[in-house]
Amino acid sequence: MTPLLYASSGVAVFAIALYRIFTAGDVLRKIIAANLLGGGVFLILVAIARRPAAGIDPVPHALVLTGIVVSVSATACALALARRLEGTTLDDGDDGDDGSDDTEVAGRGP
Amino acid sequence: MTALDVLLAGALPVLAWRALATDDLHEAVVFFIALGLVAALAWARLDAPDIALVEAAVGAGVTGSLFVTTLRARGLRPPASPAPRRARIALAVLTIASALGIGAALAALPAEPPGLGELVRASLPETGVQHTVTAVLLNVRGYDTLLEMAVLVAAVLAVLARAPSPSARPAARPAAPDDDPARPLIAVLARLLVPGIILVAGYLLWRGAFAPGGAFQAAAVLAGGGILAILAGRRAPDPHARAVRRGLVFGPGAFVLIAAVPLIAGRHVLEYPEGWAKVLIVAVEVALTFSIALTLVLFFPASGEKGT
Amino acid sequence: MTGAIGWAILIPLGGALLAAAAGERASRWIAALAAAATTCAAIGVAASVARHGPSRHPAGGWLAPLGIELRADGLAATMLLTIAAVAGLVAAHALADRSRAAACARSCPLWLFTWAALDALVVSGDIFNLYVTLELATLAAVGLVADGEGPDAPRAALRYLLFALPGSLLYLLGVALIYGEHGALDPATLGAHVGASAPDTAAMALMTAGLCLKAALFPLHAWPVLAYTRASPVAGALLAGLVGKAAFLVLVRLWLEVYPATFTSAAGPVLGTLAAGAILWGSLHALWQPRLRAVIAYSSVAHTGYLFMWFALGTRDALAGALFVVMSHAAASASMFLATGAIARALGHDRVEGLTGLAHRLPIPFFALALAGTSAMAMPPSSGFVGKWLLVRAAFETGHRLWAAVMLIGGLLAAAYVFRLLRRAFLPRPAGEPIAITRSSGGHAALALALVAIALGLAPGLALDLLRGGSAP
Amino acid sequence: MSLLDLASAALLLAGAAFFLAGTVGLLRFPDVYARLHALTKADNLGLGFTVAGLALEVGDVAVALKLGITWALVLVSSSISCQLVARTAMNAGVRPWRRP
Amino acid sequence: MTLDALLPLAVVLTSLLPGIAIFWLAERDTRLRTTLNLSAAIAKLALVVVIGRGVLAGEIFETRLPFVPGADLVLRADSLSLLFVSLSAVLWLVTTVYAVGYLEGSPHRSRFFGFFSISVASTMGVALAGNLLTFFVFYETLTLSTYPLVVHRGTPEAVRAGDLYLRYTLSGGVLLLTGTAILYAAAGSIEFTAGGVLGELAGRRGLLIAAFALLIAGLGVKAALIPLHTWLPVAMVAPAPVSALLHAVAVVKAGAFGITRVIYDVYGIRLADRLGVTSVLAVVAAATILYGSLKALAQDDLKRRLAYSTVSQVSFIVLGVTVVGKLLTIGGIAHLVHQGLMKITLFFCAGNLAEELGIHGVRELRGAGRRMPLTMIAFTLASLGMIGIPPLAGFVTKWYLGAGAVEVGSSWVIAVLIASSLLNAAYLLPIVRDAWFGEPSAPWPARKGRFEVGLWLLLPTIVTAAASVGVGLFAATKLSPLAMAALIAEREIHP
Repeated sequence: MTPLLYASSGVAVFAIALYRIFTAGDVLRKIIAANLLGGGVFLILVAIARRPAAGIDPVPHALVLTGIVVSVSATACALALARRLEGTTLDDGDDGDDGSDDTEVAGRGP
Repeated sequence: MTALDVLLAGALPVLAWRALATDDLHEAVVFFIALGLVAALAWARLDAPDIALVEAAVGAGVTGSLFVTTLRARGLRPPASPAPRRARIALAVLTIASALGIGAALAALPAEPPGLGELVRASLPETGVQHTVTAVLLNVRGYDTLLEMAVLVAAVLAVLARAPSPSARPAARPAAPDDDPARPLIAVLARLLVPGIILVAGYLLWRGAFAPGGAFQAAAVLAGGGILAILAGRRAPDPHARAVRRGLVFGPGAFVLIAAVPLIAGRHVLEYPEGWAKVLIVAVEVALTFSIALTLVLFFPASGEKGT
Repeated sequence: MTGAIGWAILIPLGGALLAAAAGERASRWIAALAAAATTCAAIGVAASVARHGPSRHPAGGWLAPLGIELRADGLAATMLLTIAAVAGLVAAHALADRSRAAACARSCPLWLFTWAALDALVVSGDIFNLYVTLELATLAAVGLVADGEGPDAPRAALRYLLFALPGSLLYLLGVALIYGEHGALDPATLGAHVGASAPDTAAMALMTAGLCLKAALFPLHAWPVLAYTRASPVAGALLAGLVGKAAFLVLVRLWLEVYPATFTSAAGPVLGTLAAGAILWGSLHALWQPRLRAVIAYSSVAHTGYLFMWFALGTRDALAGALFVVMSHAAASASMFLATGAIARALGHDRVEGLTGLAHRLPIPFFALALAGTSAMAMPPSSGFVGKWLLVRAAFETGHRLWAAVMLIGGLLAAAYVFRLLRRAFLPRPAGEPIAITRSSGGHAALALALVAIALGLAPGLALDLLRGGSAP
Repeated sequence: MSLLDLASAALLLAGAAFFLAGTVGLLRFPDVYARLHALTKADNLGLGFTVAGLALEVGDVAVALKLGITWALVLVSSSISCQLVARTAMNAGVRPWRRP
Repeated sequence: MTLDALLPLAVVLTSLLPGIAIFWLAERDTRLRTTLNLSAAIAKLALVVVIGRGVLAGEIFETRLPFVPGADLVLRADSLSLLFVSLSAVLWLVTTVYAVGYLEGSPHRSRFFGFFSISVASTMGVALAGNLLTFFVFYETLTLSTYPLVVHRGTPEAVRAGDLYLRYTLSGGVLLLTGTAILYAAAGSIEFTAGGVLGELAGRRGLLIAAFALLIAGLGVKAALIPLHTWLPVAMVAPAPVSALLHAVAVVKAGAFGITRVIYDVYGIRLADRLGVTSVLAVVAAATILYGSLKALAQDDLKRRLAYSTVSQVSFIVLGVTVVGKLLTIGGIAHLVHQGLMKITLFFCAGNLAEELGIHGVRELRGAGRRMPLTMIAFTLASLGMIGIPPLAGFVTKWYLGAGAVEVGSSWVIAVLIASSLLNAAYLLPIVRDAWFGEPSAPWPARKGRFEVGLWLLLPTIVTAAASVGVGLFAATKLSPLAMAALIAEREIHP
């Protein structure tokens, strides 16, 4: 019964994070939400791993370990970018701002 | 199904909601770290010691410190305008519905699924290590770990993508003025803890072969020690120095090499030659520990870097 | 050459690591060698598939249910060749560009990682491994975008990352549920067991939703556009051309091998509707964009619509058509991004008005833009036409007249927004516009990519046989 | 209920009591300094008792030693972090509470 | 792939490859470009003669390239395609000579001749296409390659004309693609076979009629059926050789040729007639004939008048092909060649007048006969031919169309023929009269060279005028287009 308990708590964390990652205004909170999304999924994965009577299934554990490392690298990358970000949000003036405004382009690249 | 489980399982969503719903960023980060620690306890309760170790060291530790540093670097910006109300309600309904759907799906999962556990345990002797998780991580699904190492290096390159070149960077030593009374205390803490950390890291690495532990856990602990050392004023590793880049690439490079050797001999990718599995896995683990620790430390911005 | 499939992944990985650790000049040489070697490996795999048909390569020697299996079949072989062609030529462009030599130590490893991730994704036979390859491709792509010079590069990269992450994690949740239900991760076992039970349906819905979000299918389509318009041309070419298609290729694998008919028959029409929305929305928006890169970005949104239309049709020929659209749009959009880069570097901006009378000042980039545009609007002799023809014909065969109409209207709109760019070539050049003609206008790679798009259209037989030769199991 | 069990139960109870005191202090004390005081003093002591109680219970000297090391580490880190928090509060200008 | 199988492909490549090569030539080496152009044209003519002898002897040359699952790229030289190929090959040679003279010293000539050759290659592809998909592929490449020629001058109105041209031809292309896709989805690969290939689909009338409507709408754009014709007069802003070869011959005929293929080799005249679609098309064609002639009357710009005349003349072919009757078919198909020759002569004359005397309006022509006698003789001969004065080309085809109409008993066709002949006279004879008997308002500028206009321009005009007369006079001989048309009708009507 315990695995189902943790699995449902994982689902709850996942749902909260999914809701907040799209509605949160501030960049930092979006990154926290992204992290918690991963946390939720890993909770479910490990809860699933614990069920077989014969013993713990190590494969989900390995998957979660890989997942955590991937999620840490994604978070670190996001935070590094956030540190270089001027505005507070990703979406300041974002609606029309998909390349159609007139600011000088980053066209200098190769 | 003890009271502790109920408490922990209940605490996680509450902490998640508090972390994401407050408008004060400091509070959000603190709740995030708290959630990381509670999650580590949850992993322990779910008999996943490897993950508990990594979660505590990396999930709460390194990521937590990264959040605090980023918060300090960017300072408190005016709270941004959240998404329009109508969209938020629609999204809320959608997420709740999907959460219930997933919950129902989880409930319908069979209690006794044919997991891969028996298969792993059956073929454990061939993997050259006793501990099942390490066997899966570095031998059976070693290919996943190989790509995951690439993810780590790619991430650190992305983090350093626009790091100012050495000449432009302010002095690597932390900007805290020398007369800051906190300095000697952190230095004391560093002097006390860092040797212990290195010892624990080595111990974790060594026991990875037959008990929970291994490259990631050791590297995470080592990285914690590294960050503590940086806070205590030691020079942060300069990402543009050739030696640091070599150290960064040494672990994954060794792993790719070991993966490529069987190809030359006409076998499949990452197929350890007979009997060599244990030696190669230990070699890979040692190399990876060093590189992952260095990567995690490089994620941590040198305190001088004020969000350049 | 049984090991070719392993080399196709290990060489770019190893090359990226070496390039990251090497100095300025050395990293350029390492990157060039790695690119060449990976292309040979891809050709090796294609050759072995063409001669002996599909083959399986268990990674680490562990067989299917336990270990991860790499499979070289028709789909994988053609996609490996496409990735090699596009990534190779984009790499040649990046390496040939003297002025950004210093950047190679940073950007070369990243585009090599992207290449390795895409190769691994296309041959992977394990649904969790697909998640790791998707993440590697995303993070390397974010690194490339963040590497751009513009003031907006970090914001574009962060926005791209924060929309890609939920997509992969939705997919991962689906993987977790399926593993919980069947205790296996390889498509062969799953294909046999996955049915219509609650966990299976929830898992498949989640995986499909996650992949649709990552592929930026309509209505979640706007997020990569900022990254495409702010990235450097090399990053834009790789993102729009290849990384944007990764999620689609994963969904095709799942659709063919794992999803049961009950789910595909239900999800097909839904994806068809979203695809139709993408085609119309993308094409219409591309019509009035003031900046060249934005036009190409929205054209990519529309092309994603053509790809996902296959799920509503389902026939084998339609799949060949969709994969042809993948190949032609990869080459065409990469070529257009590189050409825009060359033009923007000469003019200082990439506004559409700048194209006026440009044909004779910058012939090569403009000619590349014209040829790639022909493929983008799916006019004959281009490969875009072959793809669209197969899709439209399949739509009529399966009675989806509405989808056929949408695709045809999309084609007309595409012709409109491409000719909106090309027609300016014939207008006289306004006197005041200064043009900095640099020695190498950098359009050669763009022209080569455009010629690939056209050549595929003239002789599609080869690619189609390879696709069928080792048809997916 | 051998003598050993009785002793460890007593120690655990004492530990719990100190933890309770620390928590009540955290909730009731008016300013940050008092709360820091309550936490570091009471909780560390509580932890000491708990560790001792568990060490008796566990029966394996190696594990008991590990528990001891954990307690030592917590002592070092909590005291230094308490000092850092107090210094930051002082720099931030938080005035200690005065009886009105 | 025996040698014979490569011939049709060779015909297409002889103008495609030089075209691509010319793109890369620098502006100044005109000599190399001209020799490349002319040698390609001559080589193509030789190939066509070789194929012609084979086809007349009943041989079939076919190149089959693997293209798409369920459909190959097929280039087949049968009697109908031979007619159009030979017309285009001859006129391409003549027009290249004319273009070299006409564009002397103007900018972007490499680009011009590159696209010029590619559009002729596409026309060859359209003519030789063996199935509906190949036809569509070359039909669209024709659009792509002719657009740069329409906007060649780069003036704002040229680009505006180009926009209109694109809007029509691209939408037409989409309609044609839809029709093709519907038929391919319903009946598998649609190979052009005499007598039609949609026999087994006869039951599904709705689908067949819809597909027919789409195909004809797509082809009608290029065949300038009303209301899809408005792009043609506007496209006259292009340089003279473009208007002459492309808009009078290649592009417009591609549309009419396509309609012929669809009616005879896809549906089969009997099935089309049973569906009742041919009668609708015949009415549209007749309306276009009258409308074109009337509008031509109202134009005072010479090239626009000739453009509207083309609109009406092309519909003669469509009329001849849609009304069931052997003589009508022969008249219609022969008209494809005759009208081509006459129209190209008229456009050459218009080009000469514009180039030499700067005459654009019809009223400025008074007394031009004395200044440029040879050109005006050619113009007069071609005009009389168009009107249908015996023994010239126009009369032959109109005679066959009339006789066919009588044979079939549809009197309104005869009425249309007579009315259009009168209208032709109404808008062509005044020009001829003014040219010969009118007094020039101001003295003509003196001659620049030995001849009234550059030799490069004069020679082609004379050749095509002579050809248009010759085709009429020697219609009865075995090698004339009329004989070829009779052979085609023989094979198409009674397979």
